Amino acid sequence: MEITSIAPWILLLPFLMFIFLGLTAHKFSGQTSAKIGTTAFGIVAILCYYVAGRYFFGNFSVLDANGFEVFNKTGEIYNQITVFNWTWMQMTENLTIHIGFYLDPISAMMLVVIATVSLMVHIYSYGYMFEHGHFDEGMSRYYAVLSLFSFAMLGLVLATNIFQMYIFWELVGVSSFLLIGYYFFKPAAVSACKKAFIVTRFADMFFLIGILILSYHTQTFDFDQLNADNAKHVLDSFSITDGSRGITFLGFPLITIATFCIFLGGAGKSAMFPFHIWLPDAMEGPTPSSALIHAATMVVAGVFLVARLFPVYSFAAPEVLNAICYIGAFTALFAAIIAVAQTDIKRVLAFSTISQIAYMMVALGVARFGNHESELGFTASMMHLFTHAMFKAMLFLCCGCIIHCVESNEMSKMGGLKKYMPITYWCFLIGCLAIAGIPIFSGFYSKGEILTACLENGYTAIYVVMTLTAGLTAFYMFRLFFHIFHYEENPEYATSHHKPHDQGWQMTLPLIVFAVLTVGFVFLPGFNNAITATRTYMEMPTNWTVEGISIAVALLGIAIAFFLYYKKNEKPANIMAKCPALCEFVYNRMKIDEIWYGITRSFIFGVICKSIAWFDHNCIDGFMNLCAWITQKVSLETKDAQSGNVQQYVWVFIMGVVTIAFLALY
Amino acid sequence: MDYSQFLLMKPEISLALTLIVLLIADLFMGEKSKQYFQPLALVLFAAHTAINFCDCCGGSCMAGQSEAFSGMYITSNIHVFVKNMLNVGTLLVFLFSFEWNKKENKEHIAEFYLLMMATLFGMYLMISCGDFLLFYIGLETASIPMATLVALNKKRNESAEAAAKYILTAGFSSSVMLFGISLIYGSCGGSLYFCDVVKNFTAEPFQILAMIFFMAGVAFKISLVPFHLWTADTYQGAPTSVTAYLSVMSKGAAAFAFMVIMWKAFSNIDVKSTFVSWTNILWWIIVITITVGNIFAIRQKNLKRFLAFSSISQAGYIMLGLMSGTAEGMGSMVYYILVYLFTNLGAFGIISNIEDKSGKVGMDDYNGLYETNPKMAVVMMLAMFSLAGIPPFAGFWSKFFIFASAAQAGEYLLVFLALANTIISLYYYLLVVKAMFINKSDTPIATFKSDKMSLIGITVCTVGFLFLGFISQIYEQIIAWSFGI
Amino acid sequence: MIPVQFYLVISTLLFFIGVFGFISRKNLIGLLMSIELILNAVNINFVAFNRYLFPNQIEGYIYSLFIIVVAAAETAVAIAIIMNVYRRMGNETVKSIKELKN
Amino acid sequence: MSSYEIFVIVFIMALVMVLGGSVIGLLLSPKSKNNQKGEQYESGIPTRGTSWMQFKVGYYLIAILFLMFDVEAVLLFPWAVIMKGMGVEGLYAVSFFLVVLILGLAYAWRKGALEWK
Repeated sequence: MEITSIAPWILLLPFLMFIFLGLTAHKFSGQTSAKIGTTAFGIVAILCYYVAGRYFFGNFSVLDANGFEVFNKTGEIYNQITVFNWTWMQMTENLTIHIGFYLDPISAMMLVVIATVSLMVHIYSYGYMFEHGHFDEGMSRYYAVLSLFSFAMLGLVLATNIFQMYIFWELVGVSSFLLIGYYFFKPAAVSACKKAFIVTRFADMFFLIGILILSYHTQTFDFDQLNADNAKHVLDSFSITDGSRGITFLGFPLITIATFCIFLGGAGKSAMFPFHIWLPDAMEGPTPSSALIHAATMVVAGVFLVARLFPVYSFAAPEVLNAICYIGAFTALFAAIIAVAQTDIKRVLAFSTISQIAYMMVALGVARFGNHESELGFTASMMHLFTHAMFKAMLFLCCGCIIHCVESNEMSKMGGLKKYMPITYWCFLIGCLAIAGIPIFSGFYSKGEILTACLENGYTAIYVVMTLTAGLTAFYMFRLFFHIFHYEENPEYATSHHKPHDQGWQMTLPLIVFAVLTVGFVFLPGFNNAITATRTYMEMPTNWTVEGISIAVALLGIAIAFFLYYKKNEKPANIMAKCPALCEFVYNRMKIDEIWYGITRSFIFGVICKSIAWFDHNCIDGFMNLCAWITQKVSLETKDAQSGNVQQYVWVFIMGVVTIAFLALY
Repeated sequence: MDYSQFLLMKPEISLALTLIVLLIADLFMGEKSKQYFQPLALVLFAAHTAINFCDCCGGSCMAGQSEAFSGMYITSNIHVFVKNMLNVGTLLVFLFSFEWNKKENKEHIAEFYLLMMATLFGMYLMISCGDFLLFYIGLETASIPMATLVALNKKRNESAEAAAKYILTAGFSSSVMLFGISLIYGSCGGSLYFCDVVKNFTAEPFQILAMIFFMAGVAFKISLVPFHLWTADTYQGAPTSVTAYLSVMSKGAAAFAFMVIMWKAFSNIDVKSTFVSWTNILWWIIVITITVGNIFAIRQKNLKRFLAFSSISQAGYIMLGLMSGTAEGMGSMVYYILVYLFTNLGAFGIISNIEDKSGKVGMDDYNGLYETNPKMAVVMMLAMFSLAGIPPFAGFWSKFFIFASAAQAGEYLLVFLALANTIISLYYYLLVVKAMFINKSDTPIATFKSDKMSLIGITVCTVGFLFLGFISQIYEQIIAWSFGI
Repeated sequence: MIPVQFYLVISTLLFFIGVFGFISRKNLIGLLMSIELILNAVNINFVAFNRYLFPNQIEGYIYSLFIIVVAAAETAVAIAIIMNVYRRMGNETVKSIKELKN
Repeated sequence: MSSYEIFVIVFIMALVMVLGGSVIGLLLSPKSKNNQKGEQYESGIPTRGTSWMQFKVGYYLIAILFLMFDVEAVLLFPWAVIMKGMGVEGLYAVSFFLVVLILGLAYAWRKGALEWK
């Protein structure tokens, strides 16, 4: 099969499915729609795998715009291929908007990620939504929106130009909005979907501004042209030379403003501080869609965006990359600390997602073009994107199973679930080990590379922060794990007439698939063969000190969690009372406990977490609410202006004329 | 006299003929044949639309602009295109009102059509004017029949009140405008042809005063703040199809004419301060208009009123096209009006359809609409998305182009403020979507089957605002036509 | 000869009397009459400008004729509408048309 | 155009008079919500019935129509002045105008506006 004849279907099929399912929502039962949707997406997934496989391992060529044959690989270097590129809109003579299909290592990788996660979620949702029983009717709608989302996400990663990306970017936002608000009878879901939409739209405004500035000066939207020859075109358009930063605006180099604005758009989707506020609330949506959108695919769009424009960032605006890595590091730590204090299991995962995405951002932020060491961050980031998508999707789907049984999101309602749900237990364990960075599991490799990249490029402070975060990650994930599966069994389970149990095959199969991917990651062909900044083989340096420290920190975190949460105990409370005596008596052990207790529990929980949560809740949320409130208030206060009195209308009219005349003349 | 110049007036002449034929038909139709009046009017008007449309597209393209009656009447491709746009819009309104005319407006069907066409004729003159006098006459020809249309529903108090407010404020504003014109006459060399005025316009205080009086009168028509107060009341009280007509056609025509006049009569190339003076004024008016329109729209409960305020803020966006004064500015403005026409008429088509069937126009009445009339709800949602400017609907593209044109003129701050305002507007457009999809209602609007005419109209609108953005040729063609005007 | 400014003064006064009348009258017919005052101010302007500044043209006169005609049409429609208001609301003061608001 | 200064002065004066008048009125006038305030003759004899109904509606209708056609005849005036100069073309133009006018009259007639009911 020819790639050119397959490629359009990857985009068309989900879109046609969306239209078909949307139009026939009332004709079919929910199950039928689900089956149709899943089958169709299965085909799409096969196509995606085929295309990605051919790209990475096969050999094929397409004709480019000038009629030359372009191969997917010349020697060891993977080429960027524009499979097709339809002219959509001629803006000016030079500036054209295309809609097309762009293949390069990262988009091929994203094809695999999206196909896998989305297919699994399609299958999983069948079990999840169906057994939920009362929702049969909305299922067609649900599957229609899933198709829309898949379409939009595929379009986003395959975009040949930044404008196409922006359009799909918004479409992704719309489908996310629709999925978060799926349970529309829950007020929390409704406000969450609005919040998500408005916050991301706010960020997207910057994205659009960035696009406009960039394209105004470069006269192109195409990634090919922007990135070509070490972003030479961008450098020329902004007249950046070695000595000068080019055109400035308000004292800042314009390129910095443009690229930073574009990054802000990415920060909105990827929930970087301070745009992260929508993601925890977005957990109101159905759990499978959270797994797909808010863990694996949509939220990494920001990372993907930066990676896509990486040459531009690296050559034209390295200072923005610096900013990205500091923002990322702060977000990672910040989210990890908050995650420690959460009791809602999906929220813990949400904050952990924010934190992990921040890892990817940091890795991109520390990377530069140059040599293997400096380019390491790029590969590490993409690797982490891949591994994280798999294990985080799995964790979310596990959560879905658990919530399904327990019918609550609260940790306190859980405990001792191990014997009831063995498959979920093992999958969740694998996920936690992966995210904690324990060897053999996928997260270990990607996280290790990120930390190495930080250290090797001289970002020592960031390295320390990220290592600390790694420890915290291990701790809160295992806190979650022990709390759910060990700790004290909820007495209700034994007496309840439907005991918690593993779910049907539709729900366990995806878990197992992801678990296999997470464990077997090490057997996958190395990322350093293709997915690198230079798109060719790269030596992956392994710094055993870094790896060792990260393992040690992770184990420490797990140990603390084990100690405190494996079984129900009074330790956390008792230590408080016995503290002075105990400290002196068994110094070594108690000292750890004391530090842990004193700092972690009372200080971190009590002071930092609370204050950060307060800041988050009152200042950032508050600011958004204030804006809404002011608008509402102004709206109400001014209603007297529209009094219905025709004479007053004329009065305003004539006053308007007089005021304008006065202002214009003086 | 050169009679060939009448040939330039093809759209006007064919409209006038349609109008007169219908008038005579109405005079001599008996009681029994009355029922055929409406189809006849529709067919005749459709023929008029089709003829002009073919004429516009079928190659009889003029190079540059042509004048008739020694500059009193100006026409060019873009003028003809705008007239065609208005034709299509009017035809859509006719389609929407078909059922309403049959049921509620039995006695005044003929008046409805005749007055609509008379207003349209006025708008034609307004668009093609090359002289303030013709502009004034066009404006009044458009607005006086409009007032009677607003009052058409004689049995409703609201209708009477809306009409009274409209005619009084319109009369006032047009007389203020005339006062301005009279001062222009005195200070700009005793001629009201745009080409003469602009030669003598040097932005002296006295002239600026005159210009402001004039701008106020036109701004009233486009309902820019602070001359907008009549809008909501009139829109609410008028019959829905008339509201649709007012909000789109009246506004679009006035905006286009406004643009032509500002750049033709008040922008002396030799004296830079002339256009600086009015672009500054317009700058503030745009910002205030968009903001005030948005703020007032938020708390509206009546959908017609809601759309009135939304149309005020949209008018602000339309005015952005004036800022640059280039062909792109004009093209993007015409394109904006075109997209706005389809989108807003789509929304109004649904509202009038629902009002016909259930008599409800409150936003709360729309709760749970998705459950009962999913197709209507979906189209309404798409229209709202398009109005809010969410890609990839046409509304996004029109906003994008008009922002780009304003940015080209260096109005970055203005574009930023307008962009920020789109976020507020998103909020209230989503309110409607929320009402239809998310809110539950104990007494939702019953499932109904809409009549064929409205369905055709709504389909055309939907296709329009869904796909206009994708067909780039239209925008390019508009731009091409706008050059040299 | 009376200088043109005097006419301007009269017309300006007339204009603002019209505005004042529009704002302060209670009766809708009064509002209509105020509009007519403003239009008369405009007509005075046109005629005076024409007579004094551009005596060899007649455009100003023609304009004022058109204005008179259009104003009459407008008044006719306005009176019809006001009569409708009266029939529906029972009186014809500005208070009777205050129902549509906010 | 310094000769317009006086105009500007008067303009401002007039403005002050109007704005000042309404502002002073707003400030000074006692606010009373009494219903009698709204009456035509405030402290006079209460009006009985309405003065409007003394005339038939038909009167207004005919008056309005008369006004319209009367005033439109004004447009014939400029033509009448230069009738000879315009020649036959002017005649055509005016005939067309008159035809439209007559069509309007016919319309009014046909719709029964001229009948005294």
